Amino acid sequence: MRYVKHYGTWGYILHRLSGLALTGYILIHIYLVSGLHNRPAWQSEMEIFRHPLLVVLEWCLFSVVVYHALNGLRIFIIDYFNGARYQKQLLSAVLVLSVILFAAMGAVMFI
Amino acid sequence: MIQVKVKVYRFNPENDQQKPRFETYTVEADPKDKVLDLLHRIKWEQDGTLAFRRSCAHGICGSCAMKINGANMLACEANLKNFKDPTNIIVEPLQSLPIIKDLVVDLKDFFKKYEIVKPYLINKTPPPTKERFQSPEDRQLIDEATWCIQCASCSTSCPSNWKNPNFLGPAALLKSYRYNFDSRDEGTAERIHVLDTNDGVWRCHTIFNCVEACPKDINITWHISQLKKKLVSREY
Amino acid sequence: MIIKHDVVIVGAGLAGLRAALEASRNYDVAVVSKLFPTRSHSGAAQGGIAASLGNVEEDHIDWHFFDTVKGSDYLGDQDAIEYLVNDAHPAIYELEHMGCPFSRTPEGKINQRKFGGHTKNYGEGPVLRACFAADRTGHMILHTLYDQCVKNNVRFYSEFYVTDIIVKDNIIRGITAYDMEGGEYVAMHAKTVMFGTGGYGRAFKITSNAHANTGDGLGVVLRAGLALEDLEFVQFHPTGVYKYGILVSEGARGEGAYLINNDGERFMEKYAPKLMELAPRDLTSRSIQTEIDEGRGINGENCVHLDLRHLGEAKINERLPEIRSFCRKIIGIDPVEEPIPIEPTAHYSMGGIPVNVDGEVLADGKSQKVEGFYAAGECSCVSVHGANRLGTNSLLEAVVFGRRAGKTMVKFLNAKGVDKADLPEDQVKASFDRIEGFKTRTGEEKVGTIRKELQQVMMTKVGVYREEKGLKEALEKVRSLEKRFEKIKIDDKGMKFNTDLTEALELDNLLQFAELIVSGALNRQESRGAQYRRDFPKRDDVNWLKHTIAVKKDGKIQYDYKPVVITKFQPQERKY
Amino acid sequence: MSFQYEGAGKSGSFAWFFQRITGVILFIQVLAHFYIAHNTWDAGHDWATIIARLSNPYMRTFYLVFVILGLYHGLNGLWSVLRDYHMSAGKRKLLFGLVVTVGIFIGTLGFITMLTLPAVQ
Repeated sequence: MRYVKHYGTWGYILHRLSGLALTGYILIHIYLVSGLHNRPAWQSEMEIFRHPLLVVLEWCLFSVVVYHALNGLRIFIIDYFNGARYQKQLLSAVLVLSVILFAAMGAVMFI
Repeated sequence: MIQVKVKVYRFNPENDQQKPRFETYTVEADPKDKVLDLLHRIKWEQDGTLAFRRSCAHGICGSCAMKINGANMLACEANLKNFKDPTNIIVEPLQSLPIIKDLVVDLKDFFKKYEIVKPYLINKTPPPTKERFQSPEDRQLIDEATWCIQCASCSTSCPSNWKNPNFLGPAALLKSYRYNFDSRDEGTAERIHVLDTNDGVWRCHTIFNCVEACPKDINITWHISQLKKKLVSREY
Repeated sequence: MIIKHDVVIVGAGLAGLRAALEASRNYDVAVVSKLFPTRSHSGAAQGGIAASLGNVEEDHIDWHFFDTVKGSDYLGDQDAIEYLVNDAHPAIYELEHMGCPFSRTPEGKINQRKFGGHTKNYGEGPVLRACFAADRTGHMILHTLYDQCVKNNVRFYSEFYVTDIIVKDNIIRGITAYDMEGGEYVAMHAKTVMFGTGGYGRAFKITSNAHANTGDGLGVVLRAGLALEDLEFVQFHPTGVYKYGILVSEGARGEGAYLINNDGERFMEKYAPKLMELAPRDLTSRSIQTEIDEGRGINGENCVHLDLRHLGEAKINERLPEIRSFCRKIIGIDPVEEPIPIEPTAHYSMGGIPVNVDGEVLADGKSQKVEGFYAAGECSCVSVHGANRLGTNSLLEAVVFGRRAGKTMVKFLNAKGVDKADLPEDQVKASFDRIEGFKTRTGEEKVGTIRKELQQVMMTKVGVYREEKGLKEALEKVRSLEKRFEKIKIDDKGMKFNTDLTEALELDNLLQFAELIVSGALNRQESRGAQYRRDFPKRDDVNWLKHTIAVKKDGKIQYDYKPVVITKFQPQERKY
Repeated sequence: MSFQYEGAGKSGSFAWFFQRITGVILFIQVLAHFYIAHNTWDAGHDWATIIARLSNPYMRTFYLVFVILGLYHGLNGLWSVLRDYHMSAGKRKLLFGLVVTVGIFIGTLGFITMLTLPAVQ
């Protein structure tokens, strides 16, 4: 009893997952930073974040933020500017822009 | 002529041994046939016990909405040539509604939701002796919403509705739009509080499954977004 | 189980819902239907609903009156037609006040379009008379009426298949039905019963009618020993999609579409030089069939073309969107780019249950009423359509006479109170036993096969053109099918949603009155309106200006006749 | 399942509307935050830079708003996801309490962190 996932369905699923991920991130982020009240604590924490794996994770975080933000804009356009009439084109634009920005950030971070 | 394997969802409530299951029938078909033709051939030539709804066979009555190859559509409009593999067809009942038998689902809740949105013109002003005037532009505003044939394809394709069966669903919301945005109607105040609840418009997350499923090509999500704007502008 | 209501209405189409609405203001009304109300086939009506509102150009009730009489080939009862055309105005304004979304003129009035057989100044040329909502008029009215019934708390019994009416001492007691969803037989005890059960297009192979249109109401009435009127008059709509029979509204021609044969000519100029494509349906269907029979069908096939291309995409999208949509989806042709192949398709039954102008059923077809039993819409025969119905008059008839029947019921209940005559249990039980009996029939015949053969023979022998030899063969065939029907086998023995059983019950009804259609056509030795006999090509006013009344007694058909009511317009030669 | 209409309860229109407003503001803030924090790697994450940045009252306000709106938008989104499931009134209240508590707790932590930062060393 599975239902076909249309283009718009994927837009919704990704938005939801990215939103939940970001909410989780912001909670953890504030909690972690709140413990760093002096330079050594801060600097040692920052050292951890220079680990290549975490750098890649941070890159991924960026992509999640970008997708969620751009698709959020799409939803705003759907709600307020008749975007429902061309939601597929908007979603395509969101995905293309997300990929471009993701690649660009990669370039900034790693090259 | 091609041989089509039709996998049909079967469930007989009167026979306890028979759990819901799939049965596969092989049917001769013309590549231009509709899925409804195949179901008819199964029922009339192979297995009379198969139950499904149908009536007009050209997409205006809304009886034969079912899930075909994983998506809701009208069986009478589901042309074999539009499927990637026309020789393998899977037919299931509409998702998330109780099943009465085989492909027949219980639509009581669906119509109950329809009744709750007060789907009728409310106008307390005594009518003139002739018609109430309505400009073609005002008429145009509700045109798309009046195409709806109540086939339930939209509401049963909506993920919000699967998770929360209390959600009014796209069909009822579309109907609500049809009357709330009618220039002759004065009943918005009576009607709108039903929409402004947790089970009303706010469960719509612009997923667009309903738009994909609608056999009449109505952009239901657009109509719901107009309702949301109306609710917000009413309150702030 | 016994369900009690003041008013039970069978059929949830336009006539049924309109009557329900009328009666529900004062009484407790139940609407019983074998489909959900909005699935009724009234919703498939496309073109419009006639009323001489004169919103766009000059029009008069009298012109409408004349056109309907002439369209009926003078077989229509003129007292009833007068009610029809007069009540058209209030009936349509009421629909509008209920919220029906008609298309509008620039000033905001109800828009009107041309339709076949509707003329100005007694036949001078086409007139804009059909009120419409794009090409979804029936759909819009049906949904509006359903919504109003929801407002008035009408109780709906959807997916109840009605099997019999219970009549005793000429008083209606109720009905019996099979509750498909609940899986049980029920009796409904009521003071008044109304039938709005629709037509029987499914007796024919090519039909614009839904699978549900099996004329169950007629079968039920026939089985109760009541009369049926004018069954031989079956309208063939000129433009049904080739091979599918799906209706392409006359509104298409009203908007200016052409009929083209294989030689590329607009052949209607030969048959109706004044009205061209907007001639009445019987004439247009015959013209198309003649073209096909004489070898001018498209590529020698059984069809001609309906060409909409010159109307342009914008106009098609505005006025005929539904037609464009189903042409693309179902036959894969876009009328903007290609002409639509069409052939005549069985469309409407002018005959039916004989009723008077107040919707009261006449047991013998003439004067004897069945107390508390009413009928309206396609299943009834008032007769406003006579031998041939004009387009858009059917929706009008359903609304006007549904409304009238509703009012009559209210008057009846006001006068007589709601105390019901008792429900004779033996009759109820006999009805249930009959249904159950179908399940136990032993044999190897399939319902589907018999129905297919019936539809085939009706289409080829009792179609647009008829003649004695073919009709006799058809009659024999129908009778042999009735015999074979005794030996059917039903696969599904269950009670829940047994569509195998209901299809058998439907076929039983079809076979019952198919015999009446064929023998009625054989009996009537003239050509009038939709009945065209090759062996009697002339109208015969001396012998046949009368309605056929048929009853079935002990399996034998008995004929009786009733004169046509003529008040204002004397029969003339019918030319367009 | 049988459909039961629960009647007009608390409107959801404010939450819906404010989710869109906060979304748009956050969109701008996220762009700004990325520019400020990540235009160069070291400059963005150095202790001194951080302190210097947050000592600026405008910046501090910016980040306080960012934290509030981010938390609101995220937790309201979470709540809306939870509300998609049909649940009993008791469970609903419990979950709502939980979401609000988490919001207040983390929000307070964020505020304390930012308002009690040491001066630039």
